Amino acid sequence: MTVTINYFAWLRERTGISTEDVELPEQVSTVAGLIDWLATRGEEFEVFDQHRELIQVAVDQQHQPDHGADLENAREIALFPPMTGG
Amino acid sequence: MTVTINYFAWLRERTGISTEDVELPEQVSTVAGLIDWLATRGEEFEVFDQHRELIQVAVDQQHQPDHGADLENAREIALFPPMTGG
Amino acid sequence: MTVIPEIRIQAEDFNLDSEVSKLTKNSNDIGAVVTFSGLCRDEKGALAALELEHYPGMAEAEIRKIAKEAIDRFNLTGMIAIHRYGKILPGENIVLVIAASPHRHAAFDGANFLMDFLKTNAPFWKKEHLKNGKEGKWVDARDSDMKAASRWEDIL
Amino acid sequence: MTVIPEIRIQAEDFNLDSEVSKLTKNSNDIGAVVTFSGLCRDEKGALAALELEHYPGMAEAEIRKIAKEAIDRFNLTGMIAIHRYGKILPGENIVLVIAASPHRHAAFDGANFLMDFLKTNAPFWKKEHLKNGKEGKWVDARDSDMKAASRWEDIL
Repeated sequence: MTVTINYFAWLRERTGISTEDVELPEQVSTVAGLIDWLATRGEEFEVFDQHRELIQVAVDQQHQPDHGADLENAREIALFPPMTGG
Repeated sequence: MTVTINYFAWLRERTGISTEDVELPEQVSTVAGLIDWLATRGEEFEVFDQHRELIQVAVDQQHQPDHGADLENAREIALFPPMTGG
Repeated sequence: MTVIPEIRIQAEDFNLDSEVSKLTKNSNDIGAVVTFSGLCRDEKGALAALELEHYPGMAEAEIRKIAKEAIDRFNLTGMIAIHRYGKILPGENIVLVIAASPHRHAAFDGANFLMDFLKTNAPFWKKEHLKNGKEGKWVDARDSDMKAASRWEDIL
Repeated sequence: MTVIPEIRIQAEDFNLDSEVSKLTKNSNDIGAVVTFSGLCRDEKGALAALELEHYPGMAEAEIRKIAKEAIDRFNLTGMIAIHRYGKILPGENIVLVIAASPHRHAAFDGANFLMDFLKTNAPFWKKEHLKNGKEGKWVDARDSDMKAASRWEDIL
């Protein structure tokens, strides 16, 4: 499955990536699985393991409060720290 | 005791008076006594008896929620219906 | 630092931006500004105007008293209240309250508190003028406004 | 009548009067307008600017969702929300929320509700730029903001 992943705030800074298209391994089917896999992608992705509990996810621009959320048919995934608008 | 009495809203309309200087009879020493006395001053003052419970009073520009309030040393008394600002 | 509220009783309309910027310019400690504008409503289309009568002197003093209480209770960094008098047409402004604070809930509470007590304690009275030329009535005070003011006694 | 909120995500500043008058002109059923302006604070004098990053598309959609909920809950007759992005200097505006209603408490509650959920649900992030040229930190989310949003579950 090919998805677009967007990174925001310090996740963007740490990974050095704003947006990328990636081919997800077949075993990645949930948000938690995605975070596990991202954390294996090298030093700049260790932040996903270190700050796992802070990481927020939106799938196709819908916020998913639960890391158990399904990624089936996802086209655009966004990863970001807790929001601080307003 | 000579005092200035101001009337507002429908008390001003009914009495036909905005402001007047009056000599209060000696026995008038409280707000309730003042309302009793005003009600005796003729037809246009009957409103003070008819709507006694609605009438609000300020003595020297201090609102007196209680009709038992003292008029001693009062210089300016205002009589008005419940306030409807804002 | 003592915060002095600005209270004005005037016939003229007001401008939101220029009033707000009086509080915010030259200040870096204001994170939140809440404004409340009260307007003349006419849902039935029968109203020509509201006429606002007030007790000069006492009107300003009462609003100032409430504003000072709001500043103390909610630690406001600024407060402005403007109340108009005279004839006010449907859709026009009647009253403006502005509360400024470092934090948003204090600014909301400060403006809300001032409006609740202004309704019950500021010596203003409204008379309706009708479009059909008939004499309108004096607006009645509302029990809900008395209740709104009393709710603050339970807080803080 | 369906009330459609106006939501804008923009770099430019806004003008309070012109935004409020969008809601109030041509309307005689609005008795109350509450505005909330959120400003960039710098109490310690160390901040050069805040930089606001956002998630285009989702930011507008999330705020629109909250605004629609506010309109339904509080029977608002109008709502506008503007959130800025990019570099914002101390003392400048960050966000504006406007709620209009026939009655004052609904307007207060509507603006307050939208701000509480905007803080926790709208995808914006703030980074500090310091005057001394050093790299500032990303502003942390606050527990108090989570609590503020959760209080609305007990109401209505």
